[in-house]
Amino acid sequence: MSRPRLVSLSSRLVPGLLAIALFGVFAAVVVGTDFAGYVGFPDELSVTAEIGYALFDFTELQETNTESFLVSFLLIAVVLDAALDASLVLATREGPDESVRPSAFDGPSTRSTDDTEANGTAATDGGAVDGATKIDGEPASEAETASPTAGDATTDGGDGA
Amino acid sequence: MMAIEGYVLLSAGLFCIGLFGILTRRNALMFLMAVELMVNAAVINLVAFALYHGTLTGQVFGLFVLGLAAAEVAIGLGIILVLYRNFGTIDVSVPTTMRW
Amino acid sequence: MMETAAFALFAAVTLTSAAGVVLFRDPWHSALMLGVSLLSVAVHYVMLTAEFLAVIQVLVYVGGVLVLISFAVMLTQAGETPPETATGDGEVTGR
Amino acid sequence: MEGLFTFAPAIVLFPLVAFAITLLVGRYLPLGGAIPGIVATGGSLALSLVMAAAVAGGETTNELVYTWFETPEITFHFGLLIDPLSAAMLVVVSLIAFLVHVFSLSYMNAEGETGLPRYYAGLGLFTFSMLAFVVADNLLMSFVFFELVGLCSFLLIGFWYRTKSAPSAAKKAFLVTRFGDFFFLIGVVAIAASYGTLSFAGDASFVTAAESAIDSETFFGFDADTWVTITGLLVLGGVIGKSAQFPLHTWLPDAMEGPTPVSALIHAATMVAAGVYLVARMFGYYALSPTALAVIAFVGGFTALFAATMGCVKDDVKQVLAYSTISQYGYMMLAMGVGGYVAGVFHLLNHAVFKALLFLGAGAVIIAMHHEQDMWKMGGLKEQMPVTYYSFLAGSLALAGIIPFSGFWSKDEVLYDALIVGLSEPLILAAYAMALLAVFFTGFYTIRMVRLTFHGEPRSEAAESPHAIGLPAKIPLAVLGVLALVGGAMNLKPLEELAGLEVAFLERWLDGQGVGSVDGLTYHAYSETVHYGHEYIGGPEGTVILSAALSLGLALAGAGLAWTLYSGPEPTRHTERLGSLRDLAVANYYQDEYQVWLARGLTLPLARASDRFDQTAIDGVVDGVGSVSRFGGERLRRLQTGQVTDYAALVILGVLALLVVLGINGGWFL
Repeated sequence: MSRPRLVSLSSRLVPGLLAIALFGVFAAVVVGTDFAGYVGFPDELSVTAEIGYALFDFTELQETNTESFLVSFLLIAVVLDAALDASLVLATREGPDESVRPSAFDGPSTRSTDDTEANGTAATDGGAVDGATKIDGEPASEAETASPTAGDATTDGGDGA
Repeated sequence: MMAIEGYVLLSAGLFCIGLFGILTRRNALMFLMAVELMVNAAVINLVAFALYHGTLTGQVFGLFVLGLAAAEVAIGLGIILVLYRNFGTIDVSVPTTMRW
Repeated sequence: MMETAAFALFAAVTLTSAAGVVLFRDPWHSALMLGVSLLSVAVHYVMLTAEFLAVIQVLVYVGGVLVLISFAVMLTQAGETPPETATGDGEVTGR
Repeated sequence: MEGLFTFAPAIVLFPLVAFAITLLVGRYLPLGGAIPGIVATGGSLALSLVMAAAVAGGETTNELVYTWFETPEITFHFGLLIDPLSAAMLVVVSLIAFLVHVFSLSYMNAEGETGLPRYYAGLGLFTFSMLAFVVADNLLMSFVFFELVGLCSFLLIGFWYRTKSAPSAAKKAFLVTRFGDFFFLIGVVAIAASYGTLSFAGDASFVTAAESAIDSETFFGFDADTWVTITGLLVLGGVIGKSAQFPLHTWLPDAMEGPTPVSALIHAATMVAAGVYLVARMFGYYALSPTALAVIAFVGGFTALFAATMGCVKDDVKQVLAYSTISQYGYMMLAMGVGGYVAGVFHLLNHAVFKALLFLGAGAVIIAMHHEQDMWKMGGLKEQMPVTYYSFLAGSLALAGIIPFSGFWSKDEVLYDALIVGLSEPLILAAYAMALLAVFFTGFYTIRMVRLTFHGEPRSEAAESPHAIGLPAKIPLAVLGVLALVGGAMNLKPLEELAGLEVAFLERWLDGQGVGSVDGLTYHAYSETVHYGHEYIGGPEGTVILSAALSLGLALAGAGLAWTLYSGPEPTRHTERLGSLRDLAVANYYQDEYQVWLARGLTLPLARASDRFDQTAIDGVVDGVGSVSRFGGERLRRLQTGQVTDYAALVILGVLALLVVLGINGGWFL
């Protein structure tokens, strides 16, 4: 492990100053505001216990109304479920031939080159599937006419990859 | 009971630190984390004022926000993975296709 | 008085670790710092008599969100840092 | 509409149908599509005669046919107005059109011209436009068909569009008449705006409205009678353009580039006649304004003389006829201007006949001469083409105003009317003097033309062995020749004045005596409105004799001079002795030059200057706004970098600014 190093801020310090300025404004406002009229909860109030009572419908034990917590539980459950599904959808490969490696690998990336293994795997994988569909879907005509001397179609697929 | 100003200032500070992260970093993961900081700042406010006003509404909303933040992180993770797959990096300055 | 001292202490922890989140170069360090920050925020919740929320904070955030972020860091960190700075840092091998 | 007038629209529609047929399927028809036109104009002629008979039987019509659109203030419509004037004009127009169609068989078909369907379609449309113009019952409809007539003349003058001169002449005719029509259009709008009606006749006519408005109302800051003068003169602009009056006459000689039958149609019955006919049609309006009448008279008198002098030196037979046309329409304008409504219409009708005859005769000569138009290369055609010669001679004598040919009677009446008014009005007297002098020149150039063309020895090979002309050419010539001889019998006014015989038929016709008439459109009604007084030398009879003797004497003098000067087998070019005067006349008094100068030297720089103003000032402002926006957009779009952090920074900047402003306003920073 290495000693933690701080990020260099020289190039992006100016936008950061905005955040600091915002804090300044916030602080000025908070300091200038008079927070009077504190109410607070009743003493000895345990919100967790109240929620438990609400969950089991022990109405007579409740000191405050904590029913609204239950609604939020339900909604949170739905939202989390949807989010998980969505992240699964996003992360799923869209087809068997979609490469795992970044498709825009030729872009201005700072990526290191230690990704060749994944690249090779993906290509071989896709190629094999390609070949398979070719053999199954179009039995003879195209493969034969296209490359009569090429032997079999898997070579074709391999070439393509 | 601690004065409410302290919590509000803490919340503001946390929020601005998160904002600072968003404004200065280019790594999408850092975005995600900075957003978490800002969300927490908001929840601190909610909870502090819930106590201050003596109602549980703030806490209920805090609960909501926590759930939403968790959902957001799940989605953010998916997005970051797709970003990484398509661009080979999670540097947010690289994907510029939605520009003039 | 104790209350104020505790608030000041945990506020310092929260803010410092939050600053660490945004200032550390390595996202992995940032993620760890985020964990510290979230936990100290949970302490604040307790102080605000929102124990339930504090528990949820620990469960959902530190237990769920942080794990997710760790996954993301591990999955994507291979190419994040330029090779010359990444040497021996362990981010690459983390993959 | 009732009775016979139910068929009146057919007069107009026949040629339109012929036009459509010829245009669409003309190329498959025999004779190049001439037959539909001949049948249609024949039908129009027959129906016109029926209409004339109906008018003679005491009926007239002034009916709405189709409402174009209406507003609460004014209604625009198409309608039929058939009164003695339009009935007479219908007969003449359809007769000439019919004869021209027939003659074209010789002039165009027999000469193997191409594009005949186009030619006959043009003739059909031309006839249609003119007939519709004649029966128009309101000024707007008149304007519409006035323009259509102009369009047709453009199409037909430019018939030989492959030559260089014909398209140019067509454009010139179109543009010059359009210049006049521009004023006409303004006049129409002005009349419509001030009186709320454009009808010629009836209680709701603008003439009636103007009559009642005079002395009581003002329009646009003018007295009613000043306004009548202004609008009348605006409409007169169109008349001057179409009827080739000075200074817009320059298009007409160039229009000789068209086929000769077209020239006959244009000069006799349609285009040029339209102008004078319009004055006659709305004569009640002009009668309200002495100033407008004086302008008409003076322009007419001047044009009569001006054109006649130019006609004396031309060598091209069609050019001579062209200038004679301008001159003769000058007489008609003079007649209208002095209140001689009957005389003007009389001359219009007579002139239609004998000018058509002359042009068709010239056309026959041109065929015979293998399309040679220079009179100095003709000669001796008298023996070889007797029918043409005698009919042409009849037309020439009518043109020259020799008794007893038709032209004498009408021209004499014009001059008589001008004289009796001129005796108390010096301006009119000047116009009369010019017109009178023009009689001499008319006689001179007419007889010169006849002598050079038909008499003497042949002066070219073509003249020695002329091309035979066909029957379709001879029949119209014969018909028109007879009409030119007897046409004067329509209105033997001097005989009525002197001998007390009831022989002024046309006057009674136009006055609605014994025939149908429309209220307010009679000679009597006009005479009551016209402000001129009449004076006589030696009583009415003496004046009649004096006027007739003067004009006949001058005509005979001119004719006799030409007859002697150009006698013998090889006449000499006497006009060259005039030296610079001749050059001036040959050059048409440099009218073209100064108009071209006006266009090139004055209008063009003006247009350039305004164009430059438009390009720089107006467009500069507009383009400037555009450039600023473009430049600003070019710069502003750099804000959209695609970098999420930049957007976030902008949002924060905005929020910060907002917070500071709100905080300062709300006093948060205490």
